[in-house]
Amino acid sequence: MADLSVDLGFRTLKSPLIAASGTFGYGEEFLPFFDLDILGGVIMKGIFREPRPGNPPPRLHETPAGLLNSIGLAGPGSEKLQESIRRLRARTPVPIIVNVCGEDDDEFVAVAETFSAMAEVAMLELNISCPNVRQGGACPAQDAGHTARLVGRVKERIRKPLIVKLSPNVGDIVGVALAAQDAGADALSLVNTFLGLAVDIDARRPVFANIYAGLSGPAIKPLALRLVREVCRKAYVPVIGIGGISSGRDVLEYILVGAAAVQIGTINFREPAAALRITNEIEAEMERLKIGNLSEIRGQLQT
Amino acid sequence: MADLSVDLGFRTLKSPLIAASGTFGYGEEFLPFFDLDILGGVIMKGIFREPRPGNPPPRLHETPAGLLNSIGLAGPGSEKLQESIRRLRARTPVPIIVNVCGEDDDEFVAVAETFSAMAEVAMLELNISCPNVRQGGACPAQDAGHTARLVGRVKERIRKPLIVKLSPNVGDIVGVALAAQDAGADALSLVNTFLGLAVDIDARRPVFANIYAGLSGPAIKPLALRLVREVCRKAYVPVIGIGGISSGRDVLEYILVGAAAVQIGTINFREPAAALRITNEIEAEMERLKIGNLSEIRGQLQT
Amino acid sequence: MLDERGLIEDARSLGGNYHLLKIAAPGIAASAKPGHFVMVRVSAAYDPLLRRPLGILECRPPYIGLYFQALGRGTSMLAALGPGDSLDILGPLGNSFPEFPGKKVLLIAGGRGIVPLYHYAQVCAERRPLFLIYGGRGKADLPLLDRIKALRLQGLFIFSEDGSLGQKGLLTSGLEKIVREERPDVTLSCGPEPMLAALAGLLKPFPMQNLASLEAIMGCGFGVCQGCAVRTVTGALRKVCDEGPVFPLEEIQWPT
Amino acid sequence: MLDERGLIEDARSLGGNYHLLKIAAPGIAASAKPGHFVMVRVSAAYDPLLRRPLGILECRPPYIGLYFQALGRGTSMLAALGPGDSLDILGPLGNSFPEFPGKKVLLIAGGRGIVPLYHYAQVCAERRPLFLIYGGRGKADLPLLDRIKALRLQGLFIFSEDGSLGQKGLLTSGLEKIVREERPDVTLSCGPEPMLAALAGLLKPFPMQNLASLEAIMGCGFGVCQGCAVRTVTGALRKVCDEGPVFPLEEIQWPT
Ligand SMILES: Cc1cc2nc3c(=O)[nH]c(=O)nc-3n(C[C@H](O)[C@H](O)[C@H](O)COP(=O)(O)OP(=O)(O)OC[C@H]3O[C@@H](n4cnc5c(N)ncnc54)[C@H](O)[C@@H]3O)c2cc1C
Ligand SMILES: Cc1cc2nc3c(=O)[nH]c(=O)nc-3n(C[C@H](O)[C@H](O)[C@H](O)COP(=O)(O)OP(=O)(O)OC[C@H]3O[C@@H](n4cnc5c(N)ncnc54)[C@H](O)[C@@H]3O)c2cc1C
Ligand SMILES: Cc1cc2nc3c(=O)[nH]c(=O)nc-3n(C[C@H](O)[C@H](O)[C@H](O)COP(=O)(O)O)c2cc1C
Ligand SMILES: Cc1cc2nc3c(=O)[nH]c(=O)nc-3n(C[C@H](O)[C@H](O)[C@H](O)COP(=O)(O)O)c2cc1C
Ligand code: FES
Ligand code: FES
Repeated sequence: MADLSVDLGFRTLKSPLIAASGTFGYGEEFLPFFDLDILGGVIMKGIFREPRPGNPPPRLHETPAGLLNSIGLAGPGSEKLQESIRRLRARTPVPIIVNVCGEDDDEFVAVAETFSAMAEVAMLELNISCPNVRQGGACPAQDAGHTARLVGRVKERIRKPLIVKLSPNVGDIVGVALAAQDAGADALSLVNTFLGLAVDIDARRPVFANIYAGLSGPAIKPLALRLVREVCRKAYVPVIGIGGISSGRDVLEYILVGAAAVQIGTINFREPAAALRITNEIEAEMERLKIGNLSEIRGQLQT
Repeated sequence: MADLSVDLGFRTLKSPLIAASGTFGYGEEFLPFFDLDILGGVIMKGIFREPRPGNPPPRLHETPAGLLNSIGLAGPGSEKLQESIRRLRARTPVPIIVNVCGEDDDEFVAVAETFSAMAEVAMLELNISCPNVRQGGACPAQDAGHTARLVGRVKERIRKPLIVKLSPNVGDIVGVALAAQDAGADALSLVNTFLGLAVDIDARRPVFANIYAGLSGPAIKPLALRLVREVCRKAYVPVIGIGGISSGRDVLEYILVGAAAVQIGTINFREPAAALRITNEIEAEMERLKIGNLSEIRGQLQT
Repeated sequence: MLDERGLIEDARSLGGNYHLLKIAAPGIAASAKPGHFVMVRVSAAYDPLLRRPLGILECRPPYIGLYFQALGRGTSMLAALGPGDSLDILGPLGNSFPEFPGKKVLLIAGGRGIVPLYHYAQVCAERRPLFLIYGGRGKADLPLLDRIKALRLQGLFIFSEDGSLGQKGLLTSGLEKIVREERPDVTLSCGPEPMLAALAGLLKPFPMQNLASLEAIMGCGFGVCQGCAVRTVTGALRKVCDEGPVFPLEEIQWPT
Repeated sequence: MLDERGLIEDARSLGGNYHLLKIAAPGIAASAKPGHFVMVRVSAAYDPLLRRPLGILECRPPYIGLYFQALGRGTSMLAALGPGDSLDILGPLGNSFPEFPGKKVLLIAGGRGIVPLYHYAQVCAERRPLFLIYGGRGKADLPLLDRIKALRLQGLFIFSEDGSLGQKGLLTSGLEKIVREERPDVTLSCGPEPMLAALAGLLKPFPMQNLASLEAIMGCGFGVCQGCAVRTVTGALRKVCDEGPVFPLEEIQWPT
């Protein structure tokens, strides 16, 4: 039997497969479909201090092999999320990761502190890369300086491993990645969604009130894989690859370019038990390719 | 009957639909499928001074709703292309546009001069954005300064309208667009392909010898449309939108965000008569939406 | 709720873009109630990427019946399927209609909005007085009429905009009169948004409980994507897929 | 060359992932010659995006026959089609085999490489002496054997790696002997790349004309994408779709 465990340096995960924030609800919703404990972790939908309604409908628009979303980080606020986390912990031992958001740096720090203090939480993921908060898609991860400052401040106040989630909507993602790493990020995750646009030609308006939205799904995989490789070549902290993963083969592609683990997002909507299928596919591919543990191939892309 | 003509300022085209470089061969190949004269123009496969073999196989890799290519600008060289252009002109009056390439600035200038001198050529498109020439995908369009210098030099030596084709693989495409405009570009076309990666997990190698390749097709449309809107908001020269167009509706989306015309690429491979179908669809949509000429809606996106 | 591989037993085109599918989906059929819906995967490939939400027209274990309009890419692909083809179905989803024992219930269906109400009528017609108002653009939009007539309804009122069947006009044009005459305790409605918006206005003066089944663009159908938000009169957003699709008519902020 | 909507008249599974389609495509059927291929659009949606190249197995206007292995996503979708379904077909494409009137021709087919050679045999068997070497992994990979036996071949040599049919071994293991005995003027071959590479070596000593039909990943099939390049011994690249798929065996730079 293939051994799916992966080592992030600061922690070992049972599997390279982690459920991506915003695509896995608060975990509980997937309990009817499979045992969440097969996963390396479950990341909660991004959370702010206060409850947020999110953006007005429509919030989704399907594109060829892709999905544009403008959810706008709708959520119940920190307090309610703590309850959800306790409920989930009561049902499964899977590592729970909190996706920390903020309208400004102070809020990021405050939310991070709150969840750093929760025993049920394994790590934090700093979501400095959501394109749906501000119109035009601006976010802290588009600026290396801002990223460094914010990561530094958060790290000072927490006692859990910190994953920093990067945006693909930048000129130099490696620069931002290294800024986050040097400021103390324990791991990097990438990518968040790509800025995209859809137009309603009848209304002569953008489909979304916020104009731009974030593109995810199989359509973006070749682009995300390229960015993950670039970051893996330069960063020494572990990198968690994200973007369009829908099969065990996809996971191995990310590992080969250097990712230590991966997240699956949009595929969870299409197929609630996708994580179970993909876990089985990773195992099957590892057996076929005679790989005992993924560390044997991590970053082993021959060029 | 809807009037499909569009005005680029320096020239009026019969239709907003132009066949994109590298996806329409040398035009002749499409004569069996439809009358090319319905098009606003036909852009020849990118050309260097000398014949080039292009990259080794494999050169294509299909992705969900997308295509990665690493053709590497295979081509017969300037002299042979002149013959092809004359042959095509003998068969159809459609405006012929030459996609000018170069390994260095001098070659760009030389090739541009050659085709500027040809009476059969309507305009030139400067391909400073091909990701498949250098390993890693670098190209002049990733640098505003280089773009300005090169466009300035080319403009000095030609007497035809110059379209400058931009790369999406930059942090600030608007900056590059304005640099090209200020240096004398008569129009801008965007986007060229997005840098992407595919991995062969059996061989533990990139699928392509050049490692990265360029992503095109319906998958990229939401991303390209966003970039085209950004450039249209700031540039005063006409913008030609490119990326994933596969229907008349897609064309109207690009016009609404401000494009004066569009190019269709990958869809030509899937459907040799795509241009004919899309032309009919544009007409049908214009009639349905009671649009007499596309200038009525160009840039009229309500936000 | 489960994701199961349904096997198409029968596929029928009813003309005018309307289609019926009879699907063996024993797990879902075992627990589907009127008002529930399913998410159907239309393609093994990634275009279209998302499943499509469809109401459950009827449920006779191990079969469920779907009735849909082939409008866009997803539903057109569904329409091309035939007996022996299989497709992944997630369900039953949503909150379903309460039964309202002993109450006099008026069903108001516009076009394909008939789906959950037909299911309700089939399950509940024997147990309480049921009235149905059913409207569409024309005869071709009401292809289920024969089946509806076979239900034991206490009253059936047909409207067509072009007058090709029943009374001429929008069903909302005849609604007040029917409500005044039949004095229902409850209305259950489903149909295009403008119809539901009009109902919200028309029914306000009457002392009834009014429930409507809504449509929204859905990413997942089981509450995790937050894509299906609908605005309520308080300004709050609710998820149509798991907080609905059935909501009190007056709770929704209808477009004006 | 034209792009036409073909109508499936008959669809047959031959076991082991092999499928036959009989398609009414009158325009293509009117001009298809042995060695020609078609590009088939497998989905109305954009995943898979590209058409798939398939050889023409036989051509009886208005029908063409396709024979393919369902391996990946595209061919699996094709395998799910049945009579009455239609699909867009572009063809006939490529350069086809010359007829070689009066010459003694040896056909060498590995697995699905039988396709263009079967077509050649069907058209040319009456007119000149034809021999066929046909090999596969096992019996299941040679499902066309009955049809092949019905052709008027002068000689038929079957090889299977597992020995389940004909001689045991790769067809290349018996090739030299056959060539020495039959002394053909021409060989036409089609099959997996390692087989063709081996043929190039094995046939070099003999004074024959050797033509092989190649496969390559194709974006368009009609010469415009430059995706299908193959390297020749001079180092030049040639397009398999319109300069081929048939090339002199010794012109190609085979992987070693
Ligand atoms: C709870 C619920 C129950 C439904 N029940 C039925 C039913 O029983 N019969 C029936 O014919 N239709 C029903 N619909 C509507 C049906 O889901 C849409 O017509 C269908 O999704 C359109 O998909 P398409 O691919 O054909 O269209 P496309 O235009 O290609 O769809 C593009 C995208 O828009 C979404 N979309 C488009 N129109 C709608 C819509 N009206 N509602 C929701 N999403 C939409 C699609 O899901 C997809 O994401 C229901 C919708 C909901 C939410
Ligand atoms: C001229 C020509 C004639 C052919 N004739 C036949 C035939 O008659 N019968 C038959 O079974 N097969 C034939 N093939 C091979 C057939 O085209 C591939 O098996 C098929 O494209 C695989 O597609 P897929 O979607 O099933 O596989 P996937 O793995 O999903 O394909 C992914 C991509 O790779 C390409 N691809 C994968 N394998 C091949 C291959 N061997 N050759 C070319 N492209 C490939 C596909 O076109 C697609 O772009 C022929 C190929 C060529 C070039
Ligand atoms: C509907 C939706 C909501 C999302 N919400 C969040 C979020 O709250 N926080 C976050 O960091 N990323 C969010 N994402 C981004 C995903 O976590 C992931 O980075 C992205 O979707 C790319 O992966 P995929 O292609 O596998 O979906 C969201 C994505 C989608 C589609
Ligand atoms: C196979 C292939 C070859 C291409 N060759 C060229 C080229 O020679 N010059 C150029 O400027 N763009 C080239 N392009 C880019 C296209 O012109 C176009 O910008 C891109 O494909 C995006 O449009 P699409 O999504 O409609 O294909 C090529 C694209 C493809 C797919
Ligand atoms: S459709 Fe995903 S939450 Fe409702
Ligand atoms: S397949 Fe496009 S040129 Fe050969």
